[in-house]
Amino acid sequence: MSMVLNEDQMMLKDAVRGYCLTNAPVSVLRYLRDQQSEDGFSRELWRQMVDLGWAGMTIPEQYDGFGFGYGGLEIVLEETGRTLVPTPLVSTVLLCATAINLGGSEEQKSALLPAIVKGELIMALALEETPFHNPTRIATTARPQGAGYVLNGSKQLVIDGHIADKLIVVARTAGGQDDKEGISLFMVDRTATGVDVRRTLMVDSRNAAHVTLNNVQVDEEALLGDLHNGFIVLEKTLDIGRIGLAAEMLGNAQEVFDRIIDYLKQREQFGVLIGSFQGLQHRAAHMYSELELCRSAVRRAFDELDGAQEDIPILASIAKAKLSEVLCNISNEGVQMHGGIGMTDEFDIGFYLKRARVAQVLLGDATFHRDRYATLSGF
Amino acid sequence: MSMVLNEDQMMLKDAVRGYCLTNAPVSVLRYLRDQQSEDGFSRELWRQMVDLGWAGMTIPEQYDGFGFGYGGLEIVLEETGRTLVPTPLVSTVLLCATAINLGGSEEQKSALLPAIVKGELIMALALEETPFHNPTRIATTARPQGAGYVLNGSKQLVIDGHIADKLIVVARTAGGQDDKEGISLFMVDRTATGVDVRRTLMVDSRNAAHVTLNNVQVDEEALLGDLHNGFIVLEKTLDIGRIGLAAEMLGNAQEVFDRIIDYLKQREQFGVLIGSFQGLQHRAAHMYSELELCRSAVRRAFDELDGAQEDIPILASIAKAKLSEVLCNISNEGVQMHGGIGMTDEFDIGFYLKRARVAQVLLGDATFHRDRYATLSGF
Amino acid sequence: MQELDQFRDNARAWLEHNCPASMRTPMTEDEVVWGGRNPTFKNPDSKLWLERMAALGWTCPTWPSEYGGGGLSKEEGLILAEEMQRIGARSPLNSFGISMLGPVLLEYGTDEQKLEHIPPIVRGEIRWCQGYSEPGAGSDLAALGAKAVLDGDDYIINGSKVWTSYADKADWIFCLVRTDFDVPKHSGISFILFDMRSKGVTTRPIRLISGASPFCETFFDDVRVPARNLVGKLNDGWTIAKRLLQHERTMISGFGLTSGRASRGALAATVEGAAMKYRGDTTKLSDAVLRDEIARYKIDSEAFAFTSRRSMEEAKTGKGPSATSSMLKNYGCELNKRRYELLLQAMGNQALGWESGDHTDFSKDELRITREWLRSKGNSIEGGTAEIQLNVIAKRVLGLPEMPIAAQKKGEK
Amino acid sequence: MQELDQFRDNARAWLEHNCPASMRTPMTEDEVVWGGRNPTFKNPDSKLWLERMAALGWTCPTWPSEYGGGGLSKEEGLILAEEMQRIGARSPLNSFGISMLGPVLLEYGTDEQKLEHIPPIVRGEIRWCQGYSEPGAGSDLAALGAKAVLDGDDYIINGSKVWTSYADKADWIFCLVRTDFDVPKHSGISFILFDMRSKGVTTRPIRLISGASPFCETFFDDVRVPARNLVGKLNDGWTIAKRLLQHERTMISGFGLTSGRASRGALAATVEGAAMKYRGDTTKLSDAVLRDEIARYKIDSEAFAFTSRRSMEEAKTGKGPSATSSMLKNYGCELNKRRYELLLQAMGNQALGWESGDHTDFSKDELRITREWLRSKGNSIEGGTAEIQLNVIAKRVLGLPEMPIAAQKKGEK
Repeated sequence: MSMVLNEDQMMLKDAVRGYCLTNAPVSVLRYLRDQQSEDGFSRELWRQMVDLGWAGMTIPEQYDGFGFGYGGLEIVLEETGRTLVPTPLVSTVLLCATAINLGGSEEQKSALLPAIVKGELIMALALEETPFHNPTRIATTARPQGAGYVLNGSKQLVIDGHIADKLIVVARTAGGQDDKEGISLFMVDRTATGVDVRRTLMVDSRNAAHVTLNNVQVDEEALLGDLHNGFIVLEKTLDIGRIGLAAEMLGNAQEVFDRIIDYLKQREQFGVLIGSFQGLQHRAAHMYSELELCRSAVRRAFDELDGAQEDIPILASIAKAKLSEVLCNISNEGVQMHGGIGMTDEFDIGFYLKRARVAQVLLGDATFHRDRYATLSGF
Repeated sequence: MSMVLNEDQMMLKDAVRGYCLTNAPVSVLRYLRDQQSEDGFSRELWRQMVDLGWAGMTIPEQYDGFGFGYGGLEIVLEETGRTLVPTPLVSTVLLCATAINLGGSEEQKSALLPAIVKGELIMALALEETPFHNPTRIATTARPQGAGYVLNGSKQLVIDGHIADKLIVVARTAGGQDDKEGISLFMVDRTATGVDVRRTLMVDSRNAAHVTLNNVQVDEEALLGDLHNGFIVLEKTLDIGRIGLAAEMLGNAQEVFDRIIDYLKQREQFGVLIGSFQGLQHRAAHMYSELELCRSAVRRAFDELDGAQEDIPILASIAKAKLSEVLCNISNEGVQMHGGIGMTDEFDIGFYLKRARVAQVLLGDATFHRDRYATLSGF
Repeated sequence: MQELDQFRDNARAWLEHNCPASMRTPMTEDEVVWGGRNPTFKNPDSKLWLERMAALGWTCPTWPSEYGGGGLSKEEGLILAEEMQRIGARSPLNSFGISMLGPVLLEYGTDEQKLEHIPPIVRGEIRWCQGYSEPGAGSDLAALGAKAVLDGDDYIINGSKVWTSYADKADWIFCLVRTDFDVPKHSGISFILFDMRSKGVTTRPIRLISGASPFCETFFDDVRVPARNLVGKLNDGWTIAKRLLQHERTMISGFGLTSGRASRGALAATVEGAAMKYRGDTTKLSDAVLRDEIARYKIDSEAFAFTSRRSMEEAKTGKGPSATSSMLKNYGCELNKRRYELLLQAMGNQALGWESGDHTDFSKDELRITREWLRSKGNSIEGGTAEIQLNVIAKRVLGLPEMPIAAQKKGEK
Repeated sequence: MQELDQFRDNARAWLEHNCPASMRTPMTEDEVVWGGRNPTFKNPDSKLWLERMAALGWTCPTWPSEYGGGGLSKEEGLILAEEMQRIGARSPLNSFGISMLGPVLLEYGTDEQKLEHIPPIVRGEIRWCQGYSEPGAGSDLAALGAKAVLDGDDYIINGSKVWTSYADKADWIFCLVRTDFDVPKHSGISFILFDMRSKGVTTRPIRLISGASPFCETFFDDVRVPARNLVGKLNDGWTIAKRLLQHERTMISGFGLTSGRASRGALAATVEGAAMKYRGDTTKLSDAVLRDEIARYKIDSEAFAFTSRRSMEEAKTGKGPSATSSMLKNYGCELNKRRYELLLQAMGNQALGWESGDHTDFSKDELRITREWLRSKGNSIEGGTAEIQLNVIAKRVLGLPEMPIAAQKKGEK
């Protein structure tokens, strides 16, 4: 077990950070938002990131990936989280590539993973059906028809759904509404007949879409993993997704915190730097402490992902619960401690406040994960 | 509706406060504890309080009381709460006299209320059977026998049980474990055959006892209120008890807060008064704000008790939930802000910390009352 | 006592007769009447209602009748408010002239100033804005830099203000300016009034994280203002400024008061209603943890409402807004922020939209709540930050000592 | 690497052979071995175990062997700790000499001082106590008033200390005294050692809100101490004091670490276990609100444990306890306090007893938890208050500016 980054990882961190500061600062998100970009992300920047190897970070070398491990993706997510640059990293690399890698057949892996590494394929996971994260509440159906299936249903909060070439759709092939059994995963082309994808404009300008499936026909190769048993792959994928999101949120929180500390050191009021007021100092010290715990929770989970892979569900819930709570608090403090200027759209800090709330509900909010932690711990 | 005390009440407040400061300061509780007093309260002080009219505050004039209303008892409870002086006010006046007044027959009232006013009768309510407040979870039974009943069961946290002349026992005469229906109230002499009362030494030195009822025979006059329908009287009594306890807790909290503020104004560290540190100032300001809300919640409830008596259950839950939460926080701050000296037994502040926890569980803790508030509010 | 009963009967009868039916319904934000030189009345009844009330001076019921006010006693004013509330009558006029400038002008203005400015305020003919905050000053309000230099019978004003609500729509401004640079910061400030049409005044709206806002930046470039428009003594403007801030806080603390109650859209009527609706619950909120948090919030809201009431009753015996206004302001704002955080939890993903285009992914109500949630974050900044209010409570209410800060001019902290 | 593996094998074999079976069980408080001139061993195996470990210097594994220490490298020390943990071996010796005095004596002491004091510490022959806090000084440790005045070859010490743990049982004391009154408070302090049997030393135990305690007040009345017992430079004791405080914080932060895990009594093994037991729950805690709070606590405890681990790994590359020790100390203490508050909620009335007499109203475990709950309130006061730790984090870790306080000698805040 290692709670600190190794030398390779430190070098990667410096490189990713340097890239983000120079090429992908917060102004990228602002520009995309203000221009009402249809894609909601920059294909040009994504191309550069792909060239830097980010899309292949976790993909095994046999599929043209770089096998840097999840520890590499951790660094990329944290640093892109600092600047909020929109990328398909979460949708495509963190979630879908993971699902394919975990559940895909040799053919599926060979066909899809190299394309992801090369940045030629963007994918999205179509999971949620209610306003609250609930991976077993699946009403979308996949009925067998001939050698394939027919899909019907509707999905919300599909991250990057509108720019994805392919969707992984979580559908029910058996069982009742909340059963784990009877869930299956299907890969569906976004342009297939009956698929309607509509971008939803989110408060944080993160890319998301609403997906409707109306008698969508897929062939049997579309099935990812075992029929009825998709939940096993799905849950593993979601846990890795939660850990990855936590890394991104750590980047969000760290950036807000750093900006707060900078501001406390330069803003004068009543003839002194406001950072010398004990009330603000103590709040800063509390935030620092919580952030340290967050960093450890994220590091610990990633280290385990690249190691023995024990206790991943519980480590995922620890990380996501902790980050959800702390990022919301720190992003609130970000506005409050900057005062009036923090409330203006011109200033960046509001972007983090908005991102915090969307990030916290994605793949389960703090309450969801505390409940899950308790269940996993047997109480 | 009046949220401020009237002139009579203000005069009473000054008088009660003066009496407590002079005759019943915190040292009384300390003395009783250190001497391991068997009674756990001072009969001599109680005699003086009775002479001052405290025991008859809420009892109608027709039963020799003074009809000062609950607003009078509010003041007495708050001020005795400030000095923690042990009295049978809660057990006898707040709870049992109220129950008799609400549910008693003319004969019962005439026989008992004047005796309470004169300080000749101490009573206790024997309710709880589990470690958590639950007024419907009654397993103690009262079986009809001849013209009377036979009681069996065991009760815990019976305030003043060991000094009470009579107990009001909550027993089940019908229905299942958690039913509201089928609960009846019986008056039982403490010295009756089969009654075993054992004082329990509580952390806050408040008087409490464990009561065991082993085939205790009572006659039909022992029934208080209607058979099977005792819960109506019980619940009203408990709500008035909760409101009264909240007043006492307000006194506890106000006293701790005043002591904190005094200390912040006199203790020097690093060459300045510690009260000038913004970190402590802000915490004090938060406590002050919460305490103001507490005072309003208590005042509002008492004003309603002496008025239209609408919404008493919800006002009781507001007051008890709020005070339970705030008193715990303020009593923690009491120790923390006094530093090392606050941890010593020689210093008084620890008594309030201890009282806070017992007071908060009595008749339902904060969680219980938030749950009840939600239920009463229909969500 | 009898006279008050008589007054109540008369007021009730008058209102019954004169308050149009459409003025007895809840008001949406775009129906609020702000008056001014170019007033907008979305509903013609609003105009009628304003005129009728203004004719009696009942837009400002307790102001002296010699300046057009209602001339009512405090008790009568309360009765009028109760009677209006009884029939759900709308406030006929929303105005910083009424809530902020008027009270201090009545206290500190010359008779000429009162005669010039108070009647138009009462009648809603002049719309005022407040020139207090400056970009560099923030909470340290007294560190302001906009300056006024005497030139004959006029002051020449230069500088800029920020957070000027509705500066782009206001007719006049009441403004803090520095008139002496050689004294401690609080001692060189004056309070001055001028027409926003004056040459050299420009405004620029501010966009907030929640979207468009009534706030502006306001710039003064050699603005010429008659010296007689100075209110109070030269360099003594800070006294007036502080007084006015108390009135502002009293107004803002109303936030928390409404926060426990029903508000505009049906959706946000109650947090618990929203939480149940989005979960499909009918009798009991199924998320026990959220239920507990909502109950905590509602209990605090109720206790806060009781406290506001108590504070009012206590003030009746006293003399206007007291230092507890800081407590009410702060707590009320925090309650409002909590309310929106809970609404977000209540609504899940549906509270995270920004725009809906032609689609129905997010309803109007949902989008409104998201924006209001963002906007609520400013509650504990505007009108004196939470930190400032806590400082005021600590020092003025609790009497805690001032930190002896070295080598600087000490100010309100 | 191979050498370390070799060391591990040897250590494992030695422990297997030398650690008595009874020393591999959890230790109750009265079984802790403190050593000293009049040591108590509740279990004779404890004595054997101490002697065996001390013979190798493994009571202080990484201290130099020339002073009786184990002479192990950091890595070897870690391996030894792991191997001991593996078999659940008890710590053979609990001692302020090891956790506090030793490290600074090794850093600042003369060779004579090390030779005189370190070996008895390693062997547990001399029990030390800490003379730091004073009644008037509190958090402002450097404001101490106990004074030492040179008289020939001796210092004459007068004054008093408070919160001296086990002063009534200690053989020697390491003590801060003022040796210069005419300089800023931090500059006139010295660090000195003396025998508690010296004439003029008296102690008085302190009773806490939780009952009897190891703390004492300690009084010095013309105590004569040889000048050679001064450690470090005259008037430079503050440097040593601060260093020692860091070691103390590192030790205290262990609180939070164990707080998530099993502890002594079966009852308190876990908070959630207690909560379920008292509610008669078997598979799931029925109180959903408490369940959420316990989960929050446990998640924080786990993240805290990860952080301690990370801090250790980071320290390996660094140089001993860093400023993050303040963070760990503070968070660990707060976690422990939270744990006991949750235990109280878990147990309801049963956590509110004080004594049980002959009866069984409250079990021994229950009464112990009540007392421990009270005792836990001191965690955020002793070893530097929470406020001090937060100040340290703000200034040393985050680099926030010092408030320029007027007209006083500035100190650590």
